[in-house]
Amino acid sequence: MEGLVLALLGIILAPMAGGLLAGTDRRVTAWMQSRQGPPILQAFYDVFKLFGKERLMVNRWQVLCCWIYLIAAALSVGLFFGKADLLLIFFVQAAGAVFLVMGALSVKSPYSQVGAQRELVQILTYEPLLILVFAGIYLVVGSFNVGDIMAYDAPLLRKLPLMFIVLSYALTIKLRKSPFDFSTSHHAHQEIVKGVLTEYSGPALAIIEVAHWYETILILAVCSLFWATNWFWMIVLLAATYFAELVIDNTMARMTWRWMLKYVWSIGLALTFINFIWLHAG
Amino acid sequence: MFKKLIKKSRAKSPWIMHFDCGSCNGCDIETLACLTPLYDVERFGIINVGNPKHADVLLVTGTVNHRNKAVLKNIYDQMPDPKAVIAIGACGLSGGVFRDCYNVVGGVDKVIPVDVYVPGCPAKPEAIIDGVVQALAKFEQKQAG
Amino acid sequence: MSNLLLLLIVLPAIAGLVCYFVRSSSVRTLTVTATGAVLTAASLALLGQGSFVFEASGLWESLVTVLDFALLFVVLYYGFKLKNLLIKVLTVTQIVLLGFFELFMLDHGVSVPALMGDNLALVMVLIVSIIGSLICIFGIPYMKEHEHHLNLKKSKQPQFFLFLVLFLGAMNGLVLANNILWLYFFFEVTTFCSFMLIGHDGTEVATKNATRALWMNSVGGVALVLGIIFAYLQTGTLGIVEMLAAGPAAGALLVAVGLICLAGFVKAAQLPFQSWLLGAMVAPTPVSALLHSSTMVKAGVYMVLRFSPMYEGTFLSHGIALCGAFTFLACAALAIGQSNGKKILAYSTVSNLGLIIACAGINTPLAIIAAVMLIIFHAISKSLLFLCVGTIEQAIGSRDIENMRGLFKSMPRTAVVTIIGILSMLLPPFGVLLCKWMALEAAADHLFVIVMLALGSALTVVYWARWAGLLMGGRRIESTPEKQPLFTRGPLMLLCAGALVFAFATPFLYREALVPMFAAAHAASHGNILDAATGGFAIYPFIMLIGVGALFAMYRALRSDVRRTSPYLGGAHVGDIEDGSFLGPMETAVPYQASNYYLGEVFGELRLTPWFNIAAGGLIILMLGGAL
Amino acid sequence: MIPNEHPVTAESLVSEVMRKKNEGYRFVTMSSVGLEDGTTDILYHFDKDLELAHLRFNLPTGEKAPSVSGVYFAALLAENELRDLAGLEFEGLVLDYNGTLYLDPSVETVPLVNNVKIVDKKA
Amino acid sequence: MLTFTPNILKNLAAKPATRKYPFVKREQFSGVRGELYNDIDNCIFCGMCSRKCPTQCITVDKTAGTWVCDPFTCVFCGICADSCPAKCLHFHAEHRPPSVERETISMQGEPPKPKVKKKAKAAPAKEEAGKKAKAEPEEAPKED
Amino acid sequence: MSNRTVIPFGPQHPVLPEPIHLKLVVEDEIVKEAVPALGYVHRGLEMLATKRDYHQMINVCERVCGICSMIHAVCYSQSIEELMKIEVPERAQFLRVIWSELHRMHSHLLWLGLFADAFGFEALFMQFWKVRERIMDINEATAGNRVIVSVNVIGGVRADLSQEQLRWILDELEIVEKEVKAMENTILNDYTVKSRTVGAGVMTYDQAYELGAVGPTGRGSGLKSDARMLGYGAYKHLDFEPVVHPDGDSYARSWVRFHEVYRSIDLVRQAAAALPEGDLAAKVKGNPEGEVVMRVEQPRGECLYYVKGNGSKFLDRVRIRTPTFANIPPLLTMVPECELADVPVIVLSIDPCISCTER
Ligand code: SF4
Ligand code: SF4
Ligand code: SF4
Ligand code: SF4
Ligand code: SF4
Ligand code: SF4
Ligand code: SF4
Ligand code: SF4
Repeated sequence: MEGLVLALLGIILAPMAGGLLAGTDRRVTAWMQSRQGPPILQAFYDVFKLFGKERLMVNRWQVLCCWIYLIAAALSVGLFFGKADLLLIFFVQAAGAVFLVMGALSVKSPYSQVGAQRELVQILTYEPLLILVFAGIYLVVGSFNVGDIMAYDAPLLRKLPLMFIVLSYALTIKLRKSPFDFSTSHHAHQEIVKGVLTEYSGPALAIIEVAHWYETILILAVCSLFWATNWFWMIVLLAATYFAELVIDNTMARMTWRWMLKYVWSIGLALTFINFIWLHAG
Repeated sequence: MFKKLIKKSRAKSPWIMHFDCGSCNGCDIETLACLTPLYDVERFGIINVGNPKHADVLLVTGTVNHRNKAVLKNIYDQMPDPKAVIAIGACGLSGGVFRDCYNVVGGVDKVIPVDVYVPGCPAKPEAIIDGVVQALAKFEQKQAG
Repeated sequence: MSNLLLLLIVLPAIAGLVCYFVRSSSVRTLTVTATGAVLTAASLALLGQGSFVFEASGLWESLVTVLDFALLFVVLYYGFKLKNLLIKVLTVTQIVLLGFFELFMLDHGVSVPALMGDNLALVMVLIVSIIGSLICIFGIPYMKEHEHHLNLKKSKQPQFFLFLVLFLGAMNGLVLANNILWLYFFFEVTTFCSFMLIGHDGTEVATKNATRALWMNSVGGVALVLGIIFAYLQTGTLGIVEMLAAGPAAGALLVAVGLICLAGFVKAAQLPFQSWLLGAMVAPTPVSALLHSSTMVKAGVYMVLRFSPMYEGTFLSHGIALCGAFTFLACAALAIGQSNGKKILAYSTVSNLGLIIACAGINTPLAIIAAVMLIIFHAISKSLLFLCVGTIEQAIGSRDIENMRGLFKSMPRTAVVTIIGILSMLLPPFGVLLCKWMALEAAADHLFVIVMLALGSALTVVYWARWAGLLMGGRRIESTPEKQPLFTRGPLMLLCAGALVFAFATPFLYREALVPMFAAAHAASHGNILDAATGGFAIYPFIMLIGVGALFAMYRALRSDVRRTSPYLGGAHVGDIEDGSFLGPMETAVPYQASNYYLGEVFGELRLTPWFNIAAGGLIILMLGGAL
Repeated sequence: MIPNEHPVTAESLVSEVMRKKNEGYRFVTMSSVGLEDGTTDILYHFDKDLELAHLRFNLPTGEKAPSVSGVYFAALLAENELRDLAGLEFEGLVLDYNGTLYLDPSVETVPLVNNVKIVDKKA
Repeated sequence: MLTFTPNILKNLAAKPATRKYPFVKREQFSGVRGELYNDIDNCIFCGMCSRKCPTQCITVDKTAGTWVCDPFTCVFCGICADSCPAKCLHFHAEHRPPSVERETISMQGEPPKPKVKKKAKAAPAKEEAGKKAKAEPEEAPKED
Repeated sequence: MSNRTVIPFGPQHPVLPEPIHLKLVVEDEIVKEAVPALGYVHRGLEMLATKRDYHQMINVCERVCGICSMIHAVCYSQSIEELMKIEVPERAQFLRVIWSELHRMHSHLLWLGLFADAFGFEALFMQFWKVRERIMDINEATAGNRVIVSVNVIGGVRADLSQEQLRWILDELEIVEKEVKAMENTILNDYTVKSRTVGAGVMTYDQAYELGAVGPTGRGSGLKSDARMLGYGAYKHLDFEPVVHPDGDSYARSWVRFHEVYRSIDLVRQAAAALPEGDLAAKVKGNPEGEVVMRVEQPRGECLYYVKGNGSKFLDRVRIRTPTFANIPPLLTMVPECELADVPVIVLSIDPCISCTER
């Protein structure tokens, strides 16, 4: 029962936190660029405005797909807060990601098609890393269950420092930040326009945006597991991580997905092996 | 409640898209300059989007020539309602110095309805900001009426 | 009891002969349909009776031995006919070994039960009988159309259905066998049936691929005979149950088990033996569906699973897990490079079988349950997908997925069924994904295995998602509803419904049927670990919300206040909003064209296969060598 | 008359241009100017070490000029442009836009020539 | 990698460079060609501006005493002001504000003397129609 | 089934500041074919020479392009001045250089920003454009308009620079130089930036020469050609050496433009120091007659005007060959076999200006 309540709470609070975070992100990014930036609540204005727009679609599959994306994202957050199994949460999240891709593929638009293919490559890149991070957590804690992991008595960061870096690759990809913002980016000036999001507009776009907030919160929640023993340090860790993301976003060019696949897989796997062997030895 | 929120948000989140309809670049770079640190229109929640399907406000610069008038129309049609069009610069308003050229249609409003005209050659970033503000006021009117 | 067994094993053979000798198509249709119904009923009845052990009379024993040699000589005949040295050598080896074994080693006095049915076997029987029958029924209209395309003078359907139906009987026999020699016999029958079916069309490629299938499976046969001989020498019994009772094996017995597993690998087309199954694509679609879902390859994984208690906790077990995981990863990678729909399915099959075998190798109760569930779910989804591709191919004349773009527009029903089929292979709440979940949980302790599974499952997502995605799109054209014969639509719909129903029945299946069954049989003390790890599916109703959510999403999608527009094409779009064509250089309209990424430079089949085969070969040698 | 210019004829044009190339000249561009008598002068501008050289070719009305885009690839844009703006046609253009480089079908007269209708562009 | 970090950290620490337009308007440089206007009182309706204007957006009617300019065509080049013999054309430093409909600047002045004074029609002047001004006859334009 | 995707790149596309259309055929995102469609900016302004007198034409020529409008006006004025044998006062010539170099600076800074945007480095884009605003302020304060300054007239200039203005300009340039310097390490040495620019769109020296590449596009391939070496206007009095880089890729081109910013600052300083006293413009009488070919160096490279006058105040022909026009054939040879993601980088690396290409 308690799980259910927490889950519901997560589902309700996550988009609020996600929206605020998005607003803060934009504000801080602006400061980094010597600009004043938008109001903190900007992300909410955007979404509400989008909800008020005309429904303009190429086909109905898109509507289906964006809703499932949202539902899956919300559910995965709910499952996390309900302290379910990490892998399961991940699979539910992945279901949403797959539907986002399928929605983009359903349209006869080259931009959306290219975006979808790139999104697939991104999924291909971060999915194994996430699974490995979870496996690393399992090796330390002996369980995939979020509740058990939170109950573990030492910060995981101490045992899995390299896995945290691996996770941060996944985080950067998921947040659609430079150097990994291929399939769609927060900025308009990209060769594939908006990639997977090109053909969405109005309310459907708002739905996707909210789903994106959920995903952001989910993956930050996974980050928080790395210092779950103490609220203060957990927040410090999250803030530092997010700030690092912003710095990375603002100091790097967008790379290509071929580079990403090569670079992230090789570094990610190398870090994983080192960390796992260290765990075995330690 | 929801309606009110949407209405408020509309004025606070006008996403713009810029289309160059055959301008000399003068107005384009001034439009782009609006996004940069000194003018930073993101203060008003303005985002420059690259795709008509995401845009609320279309900024058109340039004379509109015979080849791109169809494109302009296409783009306009792909914008979801409610939407506004701002014509920028002498060229976008009337064809400006080029209005006697054979390939110039002369003025955005010959092809799509224009909500706000921003004169200048090129229009200064401040003028463009003023234009967007007026377009937002027009949004409100449209809703009321 | 014995009547049921007779129905399940012998009836198909008789029905096959009826099809062969009575050349009337209506009799054939009736026979096949009736056999399917009877098999289904019989398998359910057998399930109702629960586990059993069945002693066959000596007559049967001798009959099997005689038939066994007869079959080997038939194979040898084909070896000569095809002038294939490998087949000749391998078959002669089998004849000599088996003859030597029967004459000089085997103690004919001690008899073991010929057949037995435990939970694993019963599950297999159900799959074979029900899904296999559906495929056979689907085959009736399909073959009519197929021969129509080929313009044959004399129908070859009688022969086709002989082997198709016979196959089912052989599979039932294989999974129910307790006497390992019986198992060997049925193993050979499936080899032979598949050989005949693959070569059915008689084209040059068909013959070539059939030959390849035959010699490769003969390698399996040799391994199996050797395994049997070693096992017998070590345990002194031919009964599988009796062997298992001896518990975890060591030394030479382990090698014997390793050889039997190797035979299973070949049957299950594991790397480096995948090529026979890929070659089998030339056969008519029902054959592919049968080979991939409910028969043949499942025989392979069945054998590996069957003997899993014997290598529990040994090095062999690790080796098997590694081999399986490697096949899972490698075939997922190979599937990425493919645009041929059937080939994607084939690689996916091999890949999933690899996962099952990896589970067997991980060999914890959780993993074993995952493996069994995978066999079930994979059989349903894969047969569905093969039938879908067959239907699509007959309609559009291509099996290339690029040609299926926007299929929803012209074949809405089939497209939706295909999409469901694909999703059932990769998303929650469908079963295959849950099995993958369990497999990953079980594999978390094995560094290399989990890495390979993690990479492999990501690759899997890629090739499935893009296929499902491109089927969508297009507006539904109401005026041309899709027409299909009943026997085409029936199996499609039933399998699709099966995939959906089973998704919802998963927790029940897990908790009520499989956990007690296997956890108890395997090691009762592990039962609680199971529940802890998967939460005993307590969370399951929650994921079910995805299903509910999908319904809601569908409702939203069908709400009609949507303004349609053309796709974004830089403002250059021209023509109908559905077209996706744009005005290009020189005032010409450029039609829409898009394609998936197949990344030939990384995932090219020709490029990767040799390396993968070498690696897989190395792993197998490691696995067997480690057993020594 | 501009400094350093030489007249060429339809026959010698391509070989003269070729000679310029062999002498190490870079192709700069082509210009056209309509003359009183209705013919058109086409000027070919070349550059070598910041020295300009020009060839002048007088094209009679209604005739086709030989294309030099085979010699200098860069000439293709200039020739296509003259096709659009002055209605001149070139023989052997490597990539011929046939009057659609700049102009939409809705422009009906040749821009730099008075009152000359553009005929079927797509043919 | 990350070579840009010092720059963004410096920006983060410093005040944003953003000018707070339209809430704070900074002082314009002198000599900026913003909005064009005519001291109609001083205009002698010589038509020089309309002849020199590269966009030909000015119409001067000497007999009616009207000076009409299309601000939507004007490119703010300042040629008219340079060539105006009466030096009555000027630019405000502030840019011309955007408008929601088409506009013209039409100004009614006192037509030059030689003509008999006509009753000036009330032109729909957006800009304040100039008060009647006396124009010196000597400054009447010379024709070529 | 071929596994190709056809992408309509433009006419409206966020990466393209100006409308052109490229039909891109890609395979696994490798560009196999790129065919351009032009005409989306074509106005036909050369034809205005017959409708506007030769004085007014200067304002038309300025608007060939709003980025280096000053230099177009200089080139046009020089053509007419040469036809009419007008002696332009020295001071005017120096002032023309100062404004020209200011334009070059703002053009390059603008380009550097857009280039950064092309490889998705938004913060760098912002930073370049922030610096650029100082140049815009100088333009506005000295010439009365930010972008199209309209200071040229036939025979000289219309505006003057006072002593304080000059001092202020030099002070501002001091700051600009410092701020640009702070970005040098990023645009030229950063790993992510270099991995996007190095090796993208390679054009060898020979190709560049053969295809007639001009400006930084050519100089990035080692072509030492810069029309300022002709010494037109006041350049003959100034110490000038073109910036050249031999590599021929996008990186080399950005290297050249980046260093040209320094070079322009230097030129302004020289010109300000040597600025002679005197008139702003010579008197102009009569109408132009005859033919002339005039070249100047614009930010994007050599620009050529061919002008033919007939003795009336209207001209027979004004033909403008702009630098981008010359750089498009090189571009067409650079794009095939590149990655889709590199298309914006390569296209921008020639600093395309379509409005001038099509006029
Ligand atoms: S959209 Fe483009 S210009 Fe605007 S902020 Fe993003 S990258 Fe910069
Ligand atoms: S109005 Fe002026 S600056 Fe703007 S595009 Fe037209 S000519 Fe250029
Ligand atoms: S006086 Fe000046 S403003 Fe009046 S018409 Fe003459 S030039 Fe124009
Ligand atoms: S605005 Fe008036 S004066 Fe100017 S061109 Fe048009 S009609 Fe003529
Ligand atoms: S500023 Fe220029 S365009 Fe405007 S009216 Fe004066 S001369 Fe004409
Ligand atoms: S011309 Fe001179 S006196 Fe007359 S209004 Fe203009 S500034 Fe005043
Ligand atoms: S003198 Fe004649 S040509 Fe000269 S400005 Fe006066 S009216 Fe015009
Ligand atoms: S090249 Fe472009 S930027 Fe330079 S003058 Fe020509 S149009 Fe302007």
